[in-house]
Amino acid sequence: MNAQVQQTSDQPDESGHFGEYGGSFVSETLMHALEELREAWLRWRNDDEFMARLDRDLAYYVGRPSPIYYAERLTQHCGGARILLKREDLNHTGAHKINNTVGQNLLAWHMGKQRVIAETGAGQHGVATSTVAARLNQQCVVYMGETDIHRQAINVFRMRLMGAEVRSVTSGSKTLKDALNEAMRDWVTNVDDTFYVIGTVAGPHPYPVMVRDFNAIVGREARKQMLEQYEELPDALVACVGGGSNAIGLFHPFIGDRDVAMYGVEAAGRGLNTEEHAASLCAGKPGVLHGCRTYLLDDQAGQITHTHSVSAGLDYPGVGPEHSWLKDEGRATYVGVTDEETLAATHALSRMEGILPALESAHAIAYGMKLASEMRADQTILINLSGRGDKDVQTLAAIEGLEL
Amino acid sequence: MNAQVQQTSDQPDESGHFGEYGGSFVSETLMHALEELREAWLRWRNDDEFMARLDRDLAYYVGRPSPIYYAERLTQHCGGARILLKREDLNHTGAHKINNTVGQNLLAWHMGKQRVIAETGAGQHGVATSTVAARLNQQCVVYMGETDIHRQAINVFRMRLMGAEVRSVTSGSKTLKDALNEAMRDWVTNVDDTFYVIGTVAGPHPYPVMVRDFNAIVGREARKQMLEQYEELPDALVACVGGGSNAIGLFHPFIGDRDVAMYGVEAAGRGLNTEEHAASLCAGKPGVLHGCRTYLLDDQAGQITHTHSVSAGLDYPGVGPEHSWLKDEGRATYVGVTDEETLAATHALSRMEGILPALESAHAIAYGMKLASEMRADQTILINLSGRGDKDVQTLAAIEGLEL
Amino acid sequence: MSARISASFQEGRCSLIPFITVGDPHVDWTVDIMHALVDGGADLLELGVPFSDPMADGPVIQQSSERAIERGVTLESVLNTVREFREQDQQTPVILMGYMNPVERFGEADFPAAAAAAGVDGLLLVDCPPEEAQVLHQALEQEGLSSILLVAPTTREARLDRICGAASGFIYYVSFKGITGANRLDADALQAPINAIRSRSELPVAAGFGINDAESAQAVAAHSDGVVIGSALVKLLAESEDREDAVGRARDFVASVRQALDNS
Amino acid sequence: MSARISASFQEGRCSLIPFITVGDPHVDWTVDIMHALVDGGADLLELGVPFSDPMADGPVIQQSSERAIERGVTLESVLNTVREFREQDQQTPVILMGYMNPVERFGEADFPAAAAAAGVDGLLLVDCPPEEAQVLHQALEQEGLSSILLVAPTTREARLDRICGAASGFIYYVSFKGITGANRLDADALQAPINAIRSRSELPVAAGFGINDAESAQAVAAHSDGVVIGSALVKLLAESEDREDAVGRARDFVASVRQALDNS
Ligand SMILES: Cc1ncc(COP(=O)(O)O)c(C=O)c1O
Ligand SMILES: Cc1ncc(COP(=O)(O)O)c(C=O)c1O
Repeated sequence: MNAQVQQTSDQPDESGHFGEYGGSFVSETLMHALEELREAWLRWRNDDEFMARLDRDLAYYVGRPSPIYYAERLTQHCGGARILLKREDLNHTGAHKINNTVGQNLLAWHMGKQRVIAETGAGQHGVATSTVAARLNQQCVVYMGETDIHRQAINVFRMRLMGAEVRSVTSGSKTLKDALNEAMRDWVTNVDDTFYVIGTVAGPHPYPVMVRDFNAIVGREARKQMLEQYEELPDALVACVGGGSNAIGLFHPFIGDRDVAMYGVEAAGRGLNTEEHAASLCAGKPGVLHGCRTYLLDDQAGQITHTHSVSAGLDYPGVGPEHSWLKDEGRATYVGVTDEETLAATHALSRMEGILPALESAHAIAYGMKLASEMRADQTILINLSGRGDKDVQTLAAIEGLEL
Repeated sequence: MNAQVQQTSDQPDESGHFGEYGGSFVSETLMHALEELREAWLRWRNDDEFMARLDRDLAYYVGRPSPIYYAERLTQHCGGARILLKREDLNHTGAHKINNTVGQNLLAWHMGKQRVIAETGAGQHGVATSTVAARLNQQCVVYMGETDIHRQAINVFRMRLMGAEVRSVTSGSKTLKDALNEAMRDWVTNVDDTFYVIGTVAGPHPYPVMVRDFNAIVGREARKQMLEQYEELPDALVACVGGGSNAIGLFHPFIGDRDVAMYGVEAAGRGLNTEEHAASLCAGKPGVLHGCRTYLLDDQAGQITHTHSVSAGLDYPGVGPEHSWLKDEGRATYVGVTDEETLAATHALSRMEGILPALESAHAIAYGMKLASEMRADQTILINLSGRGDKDVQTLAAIEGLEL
Repeated sequence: MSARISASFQEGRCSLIPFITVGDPHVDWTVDIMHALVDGGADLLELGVPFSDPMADGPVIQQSSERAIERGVTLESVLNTVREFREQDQQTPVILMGYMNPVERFGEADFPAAAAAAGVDGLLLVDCPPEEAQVLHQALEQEGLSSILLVAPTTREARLDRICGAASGFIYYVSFKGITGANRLDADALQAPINAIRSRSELPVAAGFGINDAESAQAVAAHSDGVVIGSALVKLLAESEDREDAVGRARDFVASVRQALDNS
Repeated sequence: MSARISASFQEGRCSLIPFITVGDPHVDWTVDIMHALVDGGADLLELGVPFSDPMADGPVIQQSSERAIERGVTLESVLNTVREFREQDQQTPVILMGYMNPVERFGEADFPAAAAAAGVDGLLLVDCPPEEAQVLHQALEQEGLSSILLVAPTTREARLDRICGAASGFIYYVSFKGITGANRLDADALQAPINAIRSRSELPVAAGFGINDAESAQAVAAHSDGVVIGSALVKLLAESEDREDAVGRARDFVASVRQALDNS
């Protein structure tokens, strides 16, 4: 494994624009902090010792490399292309999210910031941040919507076990986007000693680039593993898209491989034709949210709309700007998968492979199964299994009317 | 990684005796099945294709090798020997248990048995068995005490998601040992087409040997990693002991390394001087339970006593016979750690390293911390972090008076 | 080997071997029930030594064991029960059936002499195959006690030879793959395996597991030298209202089976 | 750049710039409140365009925005409000303060003309630094609208040059690191940064954030050309009982601050 960054596209420009997307849409108070962060990231990503330390943490703490697993029964069931899974579910804390926090928290540490803050929806990014913060002895405050705090009590408890302070956000929809707003407010207020650890490839420049770089370990590993284990690249990549970090992490190192198709799977919730989904790329318009220009879901007046997905980690009205660019460029294709299809895929993977996927990842599984069945047996699909589903067991049980 | 078995001791004898321990204490009906199993295991463990398949499953499905992690802050905190953790918590399904079920279920498959059964206490072995059974398309029945079914509702749900049938056991203490009895009854009844997947190194021959061999991947990897990463063997190994599979898995490949001290940590519950513990080696006597002669906890009349531990996975009145032998030989030392010490260690590891250990493993951490503080800074302790603590979050919360 | 046991098997008569758990339904009733069983026509008594983890038993005997343990029954009190029984009956053989650990805890070295002194004639340890019991068997032998061994439908030839070589008293054939009390009996399936035993051993062969009434006993008796009835009797006794009722049930049940056997 | 804005800053007099959210506490009251603010002595009005995700605002303005959105306030209705206000008042400059996305959705191309037509004089987009707004600024310029830009305590020299180069109307100095409504004001700390702005720009400098009464306004006025009062006023209005009460509160509050400023 090797955390070194290798460029496979000329995006973004110096100020973080992917075509017309991205940029830095924040209040003036934060502009300097962003500049400082850009400089720090430019410096440390080229620092051998920093990158070696990152590599070590990824190997011995996170447990990388994560394997590529051939889902044989699922493949047979679908009757088409061979289905491979990139096993990010095996990472410490159970998802790709930690690739990013290991990096950002370490950067914070090198920048001398003793305090880290984060926003979280389902709690995965909050757990990933507080986990690494515990290890680096950083003070950690996690903002979380009041509604999510109740829905995700277990993750709240886990964060507290790691010594983090979880702050309840009661504004707006009391969910992820409001937690993000609140984290920004904290950052504005404590900008001197505080590092804001954003959990996906959204936010102002340099976050979309930096978080992509940290997650690109997934795609770099996968590319190497494909060549070593299968002596070819996959014909298609599939990943779910909330903010888009696991997807871009997988996609990015393959962008130059024009024969590798890329599919980002958004949460279609109760259907793209309803108002209850979270599919910014499939059903949204370009706008500005949380520091960048990107596809988002809003009403005619430009107010951000409430989203819905059975999976908390996809329940976000925006998306990383690089995806907006990849969509417009036609390099990646974005599709929606409903709650119902997601649940079916969750059960299918559990029963056929003994792997309980995160509900987020189950979106990718659902689309991957569809796609595989339309492809030839000599073709290969690599699906990013971005996380494990242990965190969703209560949600699944509730859907079946059980209380655990 | 390499699942090949390498012998490092001449135990057991042909009929499974480790000194005076072990053997096959089962009803006549099962004697043939055990013989069949011994023969199958002898055959397949020497079959290159079988072992290659096992290696592949361990690598791509389980996610092996698991790394060795230097717990730097914990080391500093203890102020003595360097503390390293073998990260079995990163395995698929979150514990060492799957090393064994990947092996046994595969063996069942090669023996043509379509149906597997298992007993489970906390649910970890049940989850590990049903997980692999799903993948191999095996019918799977898991026996679980009625009390445990209520305490571990989440794991019950996980098993059902994998397609397993969980059967409630209402006899005796309605916990693990009774589930084991009930599984034996099922096996006696369905011995022709059923493979009994035992979850630890207990039971009649060949289980203690076979389960050890499957788990010895932990110690073989660790030995190699120590030499590669640290260019020396550790001075001491520490592992918790319920039935003893994770401990023997770590210890076994080091048995010939006489300079490596070995510590097995039992559940001292509310104290070894109370009746509420589960420390068969520290406080029990040799006897016969569940198919083998070994140290166990019983009353003066030979009735097996109810045990107690905050950790469900250690809450068992017997122990694998090889540990009984290692104890009498003086090759390994067995100690007890109380519930209270365990909880303190759980919090310590969470706060200092961002790793929430399984309560079972936290016993090993607690003793490892004590031991480290009494050793020199140029010495090294390797602790087996046998599993992650996600499964215990509800228990921990309940102890703090919270309901999640 | 116990003389009482060999005497109890008579040419041309199927031995009737009832099983009860010592101390169930009541500690004080067991000796009376034993006499009643003999009165009813039992040839040999099998006493269950309760164990906390009876792996080979079905729910009826499990629960019976649990009740007995709750009432304080131990291997020692089982021996006392036999001793008390022997005050009036020096003829009917009594064997103990149970699991290894209580014997281990009593002391494998001390047990044979104590059992012999109490008047026990044989020992059947469900979870102890002959391979694990060589020392114990010798000690039992020295005290004149029989080692009753099981043969199962799954027992293969090589083991059968070994078991037949090590057994004494009689050989207990487990009539199906399963646990006590299960309903899987196929009497005709007994012929071949029991013949296989007979071709290797002079010892009488009794069959057990799944025999629960006169009819099934009769069917089994066609192939075996003895029939063991356990769960059915234990269940009947568990439902009794008082000592008198229990004693009556024991006697009547055994008598009805005895009659069926004699008429066949 | 808006003539009304430059006219409103007068030598030797600190401009008083109250901020209210359009539509809060009631859609129908806003125009009356605007007139009342002018009556009380406001020199320039800052109208908050409600946005669902006001990252830079504290709870008072957040909640005010949420209420306004619930009542259906949009950027379009904000323009209507200004248009209505202009029916009686063609003199007092009005600027809009808000976030980027509603402008984006209105149409970055259409907005400047529509705003100008409605009588708006300037635009302050909290989440849009000059680097991201070059096109928009030009379009505003063309329509005679000012681009009000923020300078913060964290703004470093290079950016300060850039902001001073791009701003028009006046420059808004954010008086501390934090969000609107926070209580972190240290008026003396304003002197140095405001001087730094003045050394780079001819534009008047107004300070905002944390000014919540006559006293704090007075302290800030010692260093700046204008003071912006937001949360304190919004909160006061939110507590009003009816239109008349709201109008009275607006007028009286502004008058009291005006008086303090004039007396200093
Ligand atoms: C397992 C998993 N996958 C995917 C996501 C979505 O995030 P992203 O789109 O940034 O990968 C989340 C967010 O919580 C997650 O937990
Ligand atoms: C994580 C973990 N460690 C240890 C154990 C104890 O088992 P053993 O002693 O066989 O390793 C268990 C049992 O459930 C477990 O889940």
